[in-house]
Amino acid sequence: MDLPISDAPPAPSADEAGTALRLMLLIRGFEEAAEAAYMRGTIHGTMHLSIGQEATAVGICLGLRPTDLITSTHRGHGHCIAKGADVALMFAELSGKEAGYCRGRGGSMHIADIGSGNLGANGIVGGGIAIATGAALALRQQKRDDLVVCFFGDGASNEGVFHEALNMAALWKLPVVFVCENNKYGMSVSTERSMAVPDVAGRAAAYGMASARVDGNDVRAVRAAAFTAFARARAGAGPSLIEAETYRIRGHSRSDRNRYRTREEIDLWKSRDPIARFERHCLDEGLLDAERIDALRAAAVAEIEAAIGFADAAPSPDPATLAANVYAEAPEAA
Amino acid sequence: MDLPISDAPPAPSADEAGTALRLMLLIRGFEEAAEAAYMRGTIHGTMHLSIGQEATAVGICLGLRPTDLITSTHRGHGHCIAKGADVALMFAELSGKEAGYCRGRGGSMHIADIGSGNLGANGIVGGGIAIATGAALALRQQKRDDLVVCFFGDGASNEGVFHEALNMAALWKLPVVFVCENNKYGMSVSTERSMAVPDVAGRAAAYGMASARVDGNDVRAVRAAAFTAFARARAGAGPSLIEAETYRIRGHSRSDRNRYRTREEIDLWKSRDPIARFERHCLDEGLLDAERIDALRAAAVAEIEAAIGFADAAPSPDPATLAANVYAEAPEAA
Amino acid sequence: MDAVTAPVREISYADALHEAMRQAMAADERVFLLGEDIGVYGGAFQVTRDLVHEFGEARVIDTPIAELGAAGIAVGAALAGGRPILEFQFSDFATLAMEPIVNQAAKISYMLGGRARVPLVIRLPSGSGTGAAAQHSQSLEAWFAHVPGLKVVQPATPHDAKGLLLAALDDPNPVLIFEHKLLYKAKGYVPEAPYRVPIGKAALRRPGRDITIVATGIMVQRALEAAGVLAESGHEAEVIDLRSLRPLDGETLIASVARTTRLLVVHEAVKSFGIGAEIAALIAESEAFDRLDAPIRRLGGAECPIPYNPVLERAAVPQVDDIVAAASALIERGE
Amino acid sequence: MDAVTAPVREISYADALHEAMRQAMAADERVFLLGEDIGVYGGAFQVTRDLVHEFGEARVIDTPIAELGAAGIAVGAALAGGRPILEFQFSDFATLAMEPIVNQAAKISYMLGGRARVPLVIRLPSGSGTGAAAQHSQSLEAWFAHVPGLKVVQPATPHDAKGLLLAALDDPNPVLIFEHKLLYKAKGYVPEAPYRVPIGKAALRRPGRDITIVATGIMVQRALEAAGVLAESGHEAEVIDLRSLRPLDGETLIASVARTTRLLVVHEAVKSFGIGAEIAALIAESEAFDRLDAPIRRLGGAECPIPYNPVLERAAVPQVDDIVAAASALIERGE
Ligand SMILES: Cc1ncc(C[n+]2csc(CCOP(=O)(O)OP(=O)(O)O)c2C)c(N)n1
Ligand SMILES: Cc1ncc(C[n+]2csc(CCOP(=O)(O)OP(=O)(O)O)c2C)c(N)n1
Ligand SMILES: [Mg+2]
Ligand SMILES: [Mg+2]
Repeated sequence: MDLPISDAPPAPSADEAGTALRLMLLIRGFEEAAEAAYMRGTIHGTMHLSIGQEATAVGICLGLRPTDLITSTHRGHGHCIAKGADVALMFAELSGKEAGYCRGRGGSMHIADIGSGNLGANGIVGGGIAIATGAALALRQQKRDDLVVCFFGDGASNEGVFHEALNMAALWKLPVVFVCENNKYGMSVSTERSMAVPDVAGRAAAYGMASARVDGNDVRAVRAAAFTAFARARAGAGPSLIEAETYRIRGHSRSDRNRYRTREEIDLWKSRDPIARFERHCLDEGLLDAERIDALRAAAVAEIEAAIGFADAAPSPDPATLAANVYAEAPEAA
Repeated sequence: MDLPISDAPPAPSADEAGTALRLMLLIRGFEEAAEAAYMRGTIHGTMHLSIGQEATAVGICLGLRPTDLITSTHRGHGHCIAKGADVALMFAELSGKEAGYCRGRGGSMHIADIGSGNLGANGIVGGGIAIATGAALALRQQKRDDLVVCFFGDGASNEGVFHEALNMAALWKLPVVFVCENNKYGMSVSTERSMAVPDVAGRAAAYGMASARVDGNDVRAVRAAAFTAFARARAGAGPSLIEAETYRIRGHSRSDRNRYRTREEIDLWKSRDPIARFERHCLDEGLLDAERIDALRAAAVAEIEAAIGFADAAPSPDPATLAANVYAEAPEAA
Repeated sequence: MDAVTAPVREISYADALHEAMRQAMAADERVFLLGEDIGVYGGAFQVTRDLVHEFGEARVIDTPIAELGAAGIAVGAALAGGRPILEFQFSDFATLAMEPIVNQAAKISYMLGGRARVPLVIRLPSGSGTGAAAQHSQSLEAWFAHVPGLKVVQPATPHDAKGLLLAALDDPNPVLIFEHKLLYKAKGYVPEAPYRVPIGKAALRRPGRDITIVATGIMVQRALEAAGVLAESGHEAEVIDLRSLRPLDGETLIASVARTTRLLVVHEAVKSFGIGAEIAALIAESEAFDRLDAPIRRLGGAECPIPYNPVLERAAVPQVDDIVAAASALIERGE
Repeated sequence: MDAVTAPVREISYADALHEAMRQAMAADERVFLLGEDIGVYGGAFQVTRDLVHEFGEARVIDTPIAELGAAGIAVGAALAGGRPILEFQFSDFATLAMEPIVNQAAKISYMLGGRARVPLVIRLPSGSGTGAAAQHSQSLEAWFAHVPGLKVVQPATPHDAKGLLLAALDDPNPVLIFEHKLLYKAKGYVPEAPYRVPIGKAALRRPGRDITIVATGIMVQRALEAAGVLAESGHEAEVIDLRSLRPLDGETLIASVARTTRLLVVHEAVKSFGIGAEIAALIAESEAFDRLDAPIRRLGGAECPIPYNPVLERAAVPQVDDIVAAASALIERGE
């Protein structure tokens, strides 16, 4: 069943357009700063950057309420920012500091901001799919009209949990929207080599679930699909699957040598940059003028610089607290 | 993609019809005898009977070679007999005797006959789906034109392994035919309550796999679908999914109270008995006459009685061999 | 001890679990059940029977056969404020759901710096003795006891089954309850009013001076029977029901062994790398070590899968006479 | 010992595994590789690099991200005559595939009365130290060592990595190889010609009279460094590399402890219910018990998930100075 995009939302206002651009710029700035910090050595471990995919995270989260929830992935910085996290606390987390969202215990792969409704990134591919479904079940039991957005990748759609969770979500008509960021690769394996069918959206039919395939580099197209899916979810009409076609410009992780794809392909997608594209649209439509856009860029740069400064200055966790929070204390006790 | 049943097989000869009826009668006789033995107390544990589903096991296995392989399920007596096992060694296994197919270690849920190509029943729902796929991969590596049939139930199609294995089987065009025995229930849960879509065959589309839905109580219809699917598999055209609609007349296992279905429903399906139906067809078409059918019935009864006698007389395993075969010995050593 | 001395309302282990769930669901609407065939069917072991009629399908949810997804859904529901009780039809099927239990439920509180919690209860019917063979008879509790972030209990009596299940529901962390299938019909004293049995405390089932027998699950009953037999030959065995594997009540164990100077650990799970190893190691590392008058001894399942044949099946796990023999040998050796 | 005394061709642990697979694939066309990103990418740790170019995509198979299905496929292929080597990208992901490994691969030979076998090799990069946090740093080998029907090895040197992998391929049973990520770059002597290291035999890495230190994986190197430090203060520690967890070489361990009269076990996995518990229990049950001059001591991972912050991460697992301190305490206590 195709997701009817007929009842699409009104075109974004200047304010909304500004918000969208601000968030995309902030994500881009965060990813580039994180990459630089990794090179500098102030961030260790590994990280998965979403440069080139900003429009999907932002286009989806534009229509969410603070009380809506999301589950994110190993490539989750963009989701976290789009849902409303503070980049300073995020940078502190990637720097392993006590002031970070996870007190330096989680890092990039487990970054979460419960306050803004982000239940967390996940180190397990597909790890968030059933969690999102369960959260949606709890929301309905609580008779809230909030919903859950579940981000996952094309590669994750080959995991068994995708099948099990989508079947239950559809069977029970849960308020969850599954958002597949199809960036053509699961690490080094292209969708052609990992899936027996050309697209993920088509798999929704196996669960009688509404689905749509959209240009993930067009923030407006993503926003429109989300609008419809969210309305259905809040109305109790059940889950939807949105597949956003996009591309990961950087390597899979810090250790990727790009042996599995061509320069040409990467350059082609660079030419489809979602930020430049939306800026062009805003200028053409007179939604935002050049000064406003420059101001937004400058603000993003400043916010990221402040975040780096905060993270660098923040103290590391006290080793004596190594085993803190392994167990939560009983609410009574707390 | 629908499995083209156009290139169906020639109608069964009198010989093949005789074989089909003989096997269905043998399965029915085996199940009834096992049930009686359980009541008598000579068989313990639990068992899952396939009474009413004989046409699927037989219709599929009619077209298999001895060198083809099958993976079976917890409801596997019929598959085992249809693939060519000796009912005496099967009864000995259910009786926990050393002479049984598994030396009394496996019982009903793990009955296997490697010699006739049955890789085994499985205590895990869906447990055989990936195993069958892997066996098909090995057969292709060995450049054999044999294939693997994977039996599983409607309930099993909700397990993640169904999704993962069918995707890989289709992606790699493996010689495996997935046969879903849809008997309307996974234990107490109807397909309406466990699946968000009306049929399992439709799920094949999520893997670009050919599929067909057939009347599982009509041995000829099952045989025809299998004929096409087998030809495709042997030709390297890849896997197929056959969904056979049938019904389990008995309870799920020995401890079922049938709280979840009605007497009427059971009676309706009793009226569609696959054996009576095929006998009628054979008589109408003059394939088999009444005497031949009576002779086949008598032979089945005699074979089962001999099997029970053999099993009762067979010795139990020596407790000193409790830990034998936990590890296989190196071929060199063997 | 209460199971011995208190006034009597005797109900079965299955009924005690049923009563605990019924009382918890009546008291807290966040509590709901998730599992296979737990609705009209009542659960493979009838532990949830009729609850769907009392609380409806929205709170007694039959899942499709999809253990991985169901466990992940339980984790997500707990994370978002629900109080799920997930039933695996057989503990063996948890092998399909280790990912959400071990990578997610156990670690979320820690990975998120204490900013989230997963109050999840998981019930796992386990053990052999039913003729269900190798894939329906395992005792895998040691796997979970090895995972920080999880709590693991193994009630041996109807009283503890109810009290530990209610305590698990109060706990803000994931708690796994291993229920031995052969115990479901066992009867014992169970107060009607809700009560909690603290997670992390072992129970002294029988005091004695000659040897400490630490047992879990179904083996507690067998150890008590063995203690009775030993008493006939004048040997006083102290029987401790471990009850909780994680956290482990080291204090009680060490104090007992320091007194009796001998230790025999008995569990049904495969002996090697089983929970008995941790208990033996704990004592061998403790101040009780110097008091030991005999080597420590473990009795556990044979080093093989559970066989179908009933004679072999019985031979695959410790029985009363095995316990008597092992205890006697230790006592005599020490004398 | 060979790693110390033999002539030198030094290659890395990763190269040793690579060479073993390359030689096995050249010698036996039934051998093939299955895993995620093991083809053109060369594997997350580059252990399978270039093998796809030499042997083709039919024998170096990149699977979709589907651990459960891939493991089940490996079991089926082995059952039907193939010789799969399955690589989990991180051992943590085996939590998604416990079902086929534990219920199927481990039990098929037994359940079928010895009439089928599952010659399957599984490679599991494991352990912490890479800043990958709680879901990419676990050491879960104890789970598998608890399962009859499986064999479990943990090579600590490039030499054993190659020899145990080739021995695993000869074995008609499922063999799991736990490879510590921090060892991949470690170099050591590795003969070029194929050879086998017997599964089930521990290795004496350094003889000593004052204490036996039993270590596994990455901890073997740290134990040897600790022994060096201890030697400076005149304490001679004997270091045993366990190498194989199932089967376990009890003989070697018992003989050593009977001689040194002290035992320290060191592993990275969480201490409680870890493999150190089995080793401690084994000794506490053995004839060596009476020879012990001090309580047994275990060093293992802290009782928490592996944290992201590098200082905390380091503090979460035993380091050289922890080993020195623990060993010294035991030796002095015994004196
Ligand atoms: C269960 C599991 N398997 C494998 C991995 C290793 N891994 C991390 S990300 C990744 C690729 C995921 O692909 P996709 O879902 O498309 O997300 P993308 O990285 O493209 O954003 C893999 C294989 C993992 N973290 N978890
Ligand atoms: C992984 C797993 N989950 C649950 C069970 C318990 N169980 C055994 S058979 C069965 C129903 C299976 O339904 P279906 O696949 O339709 O096969 P049928 O019994 O109808 O032949 C269930 C739930 C099991 N054996 N394995
Ligand atoms: Mg991708
Ligand atoms: Mg069914």
